[in-house]
Amino acid sequence: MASTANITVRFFAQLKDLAGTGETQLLCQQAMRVAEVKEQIAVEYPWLRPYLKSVFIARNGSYCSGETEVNAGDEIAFIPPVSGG
Amino acid sequence: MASTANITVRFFAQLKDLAGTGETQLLCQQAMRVAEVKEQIAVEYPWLRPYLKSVFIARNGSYCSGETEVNAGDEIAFIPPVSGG
Amino acid sequence: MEHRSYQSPENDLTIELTESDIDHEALTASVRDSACGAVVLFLGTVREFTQGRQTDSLAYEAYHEMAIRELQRLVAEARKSWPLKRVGIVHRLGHLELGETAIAIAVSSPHRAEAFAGTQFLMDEIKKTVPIWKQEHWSDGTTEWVHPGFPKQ
Amino acid sequence: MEHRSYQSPENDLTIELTESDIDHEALTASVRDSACGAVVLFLGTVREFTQGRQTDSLAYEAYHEMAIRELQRLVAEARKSWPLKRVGIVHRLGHLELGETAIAIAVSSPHRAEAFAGTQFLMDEIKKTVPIWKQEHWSDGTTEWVHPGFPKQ
Repeated sequence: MASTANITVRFFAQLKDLAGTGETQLLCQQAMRVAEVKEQIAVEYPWLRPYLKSVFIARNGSYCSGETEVNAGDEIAFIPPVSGG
Repeated sequence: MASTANITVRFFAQLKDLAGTGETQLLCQQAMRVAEVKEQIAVEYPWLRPYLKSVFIARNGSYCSGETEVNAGDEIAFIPPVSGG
Repeated sequence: MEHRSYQSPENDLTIELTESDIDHEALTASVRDSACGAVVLFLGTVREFTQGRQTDSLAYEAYHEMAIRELQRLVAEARKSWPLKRVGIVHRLGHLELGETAIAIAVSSPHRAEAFAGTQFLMDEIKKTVPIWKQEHWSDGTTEWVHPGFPKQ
Repeated sequence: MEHRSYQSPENDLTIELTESDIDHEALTASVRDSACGAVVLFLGTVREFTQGRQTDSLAYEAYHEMAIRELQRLVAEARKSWPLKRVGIVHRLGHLELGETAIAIAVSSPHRAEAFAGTQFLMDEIKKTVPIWKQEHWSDGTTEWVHPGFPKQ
């Protein structure tokens, strides 16, 4: 079950360029929340920290709050300010 | 000069149907105003009278007031409430 | 005396009255401009039901030369409020079936709010002042000119 | 996992993300309906100048599966306010030249005020919440992702 004990984190646009990757894996901890995922990413990619306060988070394709619980297998997307249209 | 001493009056849509014609001629009188053209038409076509208070008048293709002076050769159009678009 | 179309010398306004199908694709293409971020196209289409009554078809009639002049005036008025880059207006005349396009207005502008506002203004004003009239051909076989405010026949 | 297009079972909503030219004529045709008197088409096009800086071209990137889901949500929200009969939304991705269409939204509604309001709402909300990003390729050779509110690089 080790392979599903991960969560996938996705980066887009400038965030992807800054992170140097569009996707990374985190080990899912028990009763983990979105805010903790964000903090782990800030620790792992400290140069992203100034940007992260302007980033929304989506869990499995829907916007969510920092309090949202994260489960193994979830996809957590870091959504920088959008500019479509 | 008799042929240019006339003004042309035009009717549209339901007004044309009611008048039985799209166009008629009036003899242009000295210092004639649009309101007098309207009144002459009401005398000549008395069954149009109930409609004429909802009709705008255009002189040579531009909306005008009852006070506008009419000259020989002018085209006076009776514009019933519009419904284009 | 009849002018069924108008094109401005600056090539930023075309107006057309036509008895043929409206080619709104060509109209849209004609207003595109790389100075603009927004194009709005409005189509007025023949609706089947109006306040519960069923329409079979429509007929439109215009005072052509004045309609074109009045449309020019409305566009000039709109441009006092919004920076409309290019404007195209086509009104269909004659007989129209259900679903067909009675009017098409295309507008381009640098920003979208202006394109929306300008198009909506033009459409609202056209319905008030441009000498074009619609005749309903109801499904019950009767016909009726639409003259808001006229005494009922 | 990637869904690049969506069509509602009721056939009243189509959403598409595409790297090809947007066929807004087909999109407009797809929303026409004889129950409707109004069609509004909005095109967002690549503008040459933004606050004095010159654009050479653009690139768009999306979080595809979420963008489509978010667009569905926005259309459902719009329908709470306006009776939008059919809605079609296409967003272009990848590389775009000046003047090309980045987004097309087509809406039909019985009456025009609702079609205008609904289209404008959708466009305004898309710019706020749908996970699609634009990268400017400026004429000076630099590139820049557009993220309103991000720290300047």
